[in-house]
Amino acid sequence: MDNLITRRRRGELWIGAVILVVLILLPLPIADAYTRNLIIISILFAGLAQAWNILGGYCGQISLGHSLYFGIGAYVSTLLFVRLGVPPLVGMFAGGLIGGLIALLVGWPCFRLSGHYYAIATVVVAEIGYLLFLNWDFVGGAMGVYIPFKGDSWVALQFRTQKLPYHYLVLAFATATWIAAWVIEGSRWGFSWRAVKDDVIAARSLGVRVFPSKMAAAAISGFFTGMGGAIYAQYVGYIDPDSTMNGQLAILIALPAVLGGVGTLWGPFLGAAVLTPLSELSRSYLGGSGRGVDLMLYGLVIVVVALARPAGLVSLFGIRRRPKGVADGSPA
Amino acid sequence: MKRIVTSLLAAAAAVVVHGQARAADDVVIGAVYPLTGNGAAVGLDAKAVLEVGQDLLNNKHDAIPMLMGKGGGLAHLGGAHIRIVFADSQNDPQKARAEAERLITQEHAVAIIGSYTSATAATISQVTERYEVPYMSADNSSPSLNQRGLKWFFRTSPHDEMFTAAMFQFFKDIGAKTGHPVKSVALFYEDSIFGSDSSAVQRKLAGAAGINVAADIKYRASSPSLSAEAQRLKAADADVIMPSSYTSDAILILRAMNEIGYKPKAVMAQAAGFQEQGFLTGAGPLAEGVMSRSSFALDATKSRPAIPAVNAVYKAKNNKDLNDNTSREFTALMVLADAVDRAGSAKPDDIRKALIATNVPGNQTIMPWAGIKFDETGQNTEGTPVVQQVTNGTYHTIWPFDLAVQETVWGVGK
Amino acid sequence: MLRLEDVSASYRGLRALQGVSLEVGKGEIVAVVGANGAGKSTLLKAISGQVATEGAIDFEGQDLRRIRPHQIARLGVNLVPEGRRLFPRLSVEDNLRLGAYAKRGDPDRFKPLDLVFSLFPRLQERLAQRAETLSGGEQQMLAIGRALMTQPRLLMLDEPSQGIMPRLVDDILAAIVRIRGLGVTILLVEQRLAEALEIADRAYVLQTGRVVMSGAARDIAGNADVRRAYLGI
Amino acid sequence: MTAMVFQVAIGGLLMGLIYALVAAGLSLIFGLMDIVNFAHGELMMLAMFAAFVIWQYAGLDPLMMLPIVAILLFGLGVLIYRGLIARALSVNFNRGMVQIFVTFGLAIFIRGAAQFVFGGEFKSINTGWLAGRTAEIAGVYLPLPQVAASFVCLAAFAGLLLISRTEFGRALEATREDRDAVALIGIDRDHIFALGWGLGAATVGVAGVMLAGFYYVAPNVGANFALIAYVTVALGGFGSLLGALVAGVLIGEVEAITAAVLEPSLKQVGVFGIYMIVLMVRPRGLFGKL
Repeated sequence: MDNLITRRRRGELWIGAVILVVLILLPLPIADAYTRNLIIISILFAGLAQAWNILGGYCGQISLGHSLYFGIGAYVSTLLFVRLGVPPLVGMFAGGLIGGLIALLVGWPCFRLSGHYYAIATVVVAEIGYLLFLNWDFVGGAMGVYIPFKGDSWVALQFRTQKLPYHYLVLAFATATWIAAWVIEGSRWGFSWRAVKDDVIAARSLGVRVFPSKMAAAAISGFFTGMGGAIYAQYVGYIDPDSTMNGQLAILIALPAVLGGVGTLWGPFLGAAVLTPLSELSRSYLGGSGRGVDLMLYGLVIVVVALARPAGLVSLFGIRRRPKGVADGSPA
Repeated sequence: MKRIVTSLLAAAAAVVVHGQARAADDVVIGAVYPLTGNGAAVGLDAKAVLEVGQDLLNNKHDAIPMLMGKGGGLAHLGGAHIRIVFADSQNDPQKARAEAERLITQEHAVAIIGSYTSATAATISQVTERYEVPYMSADNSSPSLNQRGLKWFFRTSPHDEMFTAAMFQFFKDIGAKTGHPVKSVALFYEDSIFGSDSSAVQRKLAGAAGINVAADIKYRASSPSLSAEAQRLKAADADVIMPSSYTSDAILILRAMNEIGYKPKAVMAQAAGFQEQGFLTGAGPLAEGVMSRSSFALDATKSRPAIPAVNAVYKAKNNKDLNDNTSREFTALMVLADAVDRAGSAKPDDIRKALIATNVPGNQTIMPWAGIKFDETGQNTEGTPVVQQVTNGTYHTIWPFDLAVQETVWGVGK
Repeated sequence: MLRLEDVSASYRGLRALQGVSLEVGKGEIVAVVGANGAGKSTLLKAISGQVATEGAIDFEGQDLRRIRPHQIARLGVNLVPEGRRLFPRLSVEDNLRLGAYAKRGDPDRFKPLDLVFSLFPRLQERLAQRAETLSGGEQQMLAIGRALMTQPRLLMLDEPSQGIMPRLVDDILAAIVRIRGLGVTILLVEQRLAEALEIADRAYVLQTGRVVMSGAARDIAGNADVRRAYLGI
Repeated sequence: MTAMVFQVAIGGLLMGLIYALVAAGLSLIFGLMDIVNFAHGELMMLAMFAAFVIWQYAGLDPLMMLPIVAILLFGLGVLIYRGLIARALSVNFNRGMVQIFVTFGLAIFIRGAAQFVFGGEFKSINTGWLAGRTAEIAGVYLPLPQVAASFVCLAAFAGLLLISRTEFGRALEATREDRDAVALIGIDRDHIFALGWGLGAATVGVAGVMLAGFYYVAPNVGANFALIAYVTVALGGFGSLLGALVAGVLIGEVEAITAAVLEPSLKQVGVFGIYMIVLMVRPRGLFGKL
């Protein structure tokens, strides 16, 4: 049994390495900025979805407030850069740390709520954060923060029209989230979290300390989400509460994980690889008509995938990550 | 699932083919607007008016007495056509940026026009700066946009500082004329860039003019109710309420004031939602007497003879009259087309030079402006606004007095 | 009346029934006995359509496998489930009356109330109480009463003696015999071997999902092998 | 001064009752089958458009079209249940998330469809028996459309209460308590659920019609109310009608007072703050069942 698991885990590492190599080479033959942008955004959301998956998937806490950590990360690194000149390469980690910290602060009251009460509480906390930032003049309020362009630089993470550096930056980010998820899957933490997800009471009886488990998951998840926000800010060059903390964003972060396959190593990536291009392409080529066709298509895909593939798109590949014999709920 | 993938691939293939199929001699201009989501109403109007502009530029028709009014394509480029490619920003800065980039790199747009909201303009102007393509801001009124040292940013429209200065000038003029001075104002603005920017200038200018700010109310945009906010306006009962709101909230605040039995002495709006048809029909009789600054005067046909012709074409297409936004979008397109024509080239650098050299007298446009001439920040310095007032469901110009078609009336609502 | 042939079913990933065949004749009391986890409850769930099954389940010429659970109940095949599954926050009266919900439009549908009250007079005293406030035995009475309100023809009872004071067990078993006396066929799953076999006509012994023995209840009760096999687990 | 205090309090009350009515249908559906309907705001938006279209083409007064729109929405609710939700319920993997995202996808779809059909323009109903009329009592103004909406709200709650007393209401309650056991007594769960969805949708339809009498109509309008509705339901306790009513009024008042006394742009922060505090003390809301 143990052997089987380690073999499978090693296999996943190999698959990961192959995909990484493919993604490293992928942008080289693609010259046009739009497609490269599409790939960058997809990979960024893959990383964000994986970050969400650590709390939402492995630990089963359906957070719909991850936009808060994303926005905090974006604001921390941007303000450090614009106000204090701290290079974003460093600020990125600061953004992640503060994002993780805020996730702990949010988790402390919210983790005593269960089910939908928890989900709605996360929405509400994120909304409070959004409204406070919107009204907080020190961080630019509604005006947002404009990041002045100071020339190509890896330290400042700014590049005039080049996309390749950003590609490798988001790839590194997504890889980090994947490795984190991989490590967690094999660790005692991962076991505890899955236990918490399946049955809190049973987990407790197995000696899992439920609350600290959730807090740890929240911190890691918040850290990576904040980091993603920081990268986004540097990539777009302008942040405001509407684009970095808005409630829709929280759903966009969770959606690839849910539709790709929650609590799986590949689900969030697969979900992002399908959903992000779908949303971007349909907006670009159908949105111009201004008739909402792109929204209809997008909504339809979500409904159909959720119903037809409740275990996520990964189930198309026959990847089953759940241990055998543990069904979800009664079959009645 | 397989089907989804195949259809996606098919869509991508169609896109590639579509990209290559463009006519060789077209000059492509990209237009980024919110075509879905919250700003969709305005974005769709922009799309309609820009398409009207495109038709008037390309097709042969009776000459209209304005800049590029002859039609038949760009004379200095052998009659080449202008082709506008639209993109949907969904009012999201990241998406606006991506779409601008797509229009430049894939559609080979030689200039971008847009974008209604300031947040999207902020990111689009960054892209155009990096790709060195002119960005023609048609309808963004945030003063900060042209103050960031951008080389490729051009704005034909006045910005909020110019607009607000005009409103306070109006207060002064009307006070002198009618002996009805404005002693206090109530600021009422949404919690967005637009609202913050607009109110900041108003606060500053009120202080400079010695006018008391009786209430300073920032409200949450798209709230379910504005009744408590209306209550605060009622308590302040200023001589003039100065709202900065989009359409939905513009309708709502007038209704909310009416619901608590408050008839304001005067309302002077920072255009935006107050200049939309949706507001005029939505607020109905409550809108009577509302004043708004405007960059456009539909009734200034005497001094701007091109208005009826352009308005007729637009109305035939979109079933609405030109308004503050659509007139500015139309004008920005004409100025841009003129620059391309004068440059005699579709190279962005040439177009930029031509734009810098732009000097159009006001009567060559449909706008009541003195003219169009860009300063070193890319801002048109001669875009002089007007003040209008609603009577019988439409706006009529009341200031400057030489353009006025009727006298100012105090009091709001019927 | 009811015939199962080669029925198999999985429950929570485990194969709980493997090729079970059994028969219940009209007016009989048939007991199914066996150890914990032998598949007794799954058997009743399979008949009432609550778990997916293979094989054939025939009730008076109809294949119950093709019918949705609530329609099976409307045919007159009713289960008093393990754990009772009452509606805890509804009153005793509401619980009983809901048993007749499917027969709306029938003016006589509340008639079985008299029968229920004559069987379990305690329920009549507790009509306004919430079901969750009843004792275990009273809850079992209510569960049986609710099932009677549906006017069953085949009544299936899953461990009716579970969690009940011994004094009341006899009352309930007596009630079951009385119900049979009214012409209702009974299929009874019980762990209390002796008591179950005492009132049953015939019995089946289940072990790890298979029928290992069947016959007249008296024979099985007297069979030492059964006792050993049964108690030895 | 007193007049102003009353005015603010009444404004909060009138709006709070609307929130309660919007939330009632959501609460009903949640309580019934543990589903948070993320398309709830969109159902309300559809009701508002339905009211607008009927007003525009048939010139009916908003009050007259209440039954028409309620029936339309009832049908839509049943349809959504039969077409989507029944399927989502039968999923036995990852059920909670499937439900959330099915209704979320539906919300996006409906919004796109509304824009496709009606365009992005803001619309409003501004004629009608009560449109724009107010009554004044001792310096306090009562906007009649909102007052009417409040009465309709109370009537709707009374109606829901009456329904809960009927035999069908009992069956609804029983299905809520044990959705599998009802099959044992011959109750068709899908039938009950479908009617429950219909009822929930009809309730929000009623809210939409009343709202259309004094609010604007646009494809995105549902979003303005959706979050408040979720908060109302969670604050009152999922599945509790009384909770929705009390929480709605509480939220309306907190919002009005925050906007009048503190900072209007932070009025929702006041609401959300109260919500978080209550949830810390009562994790299942004011009237939630444990």
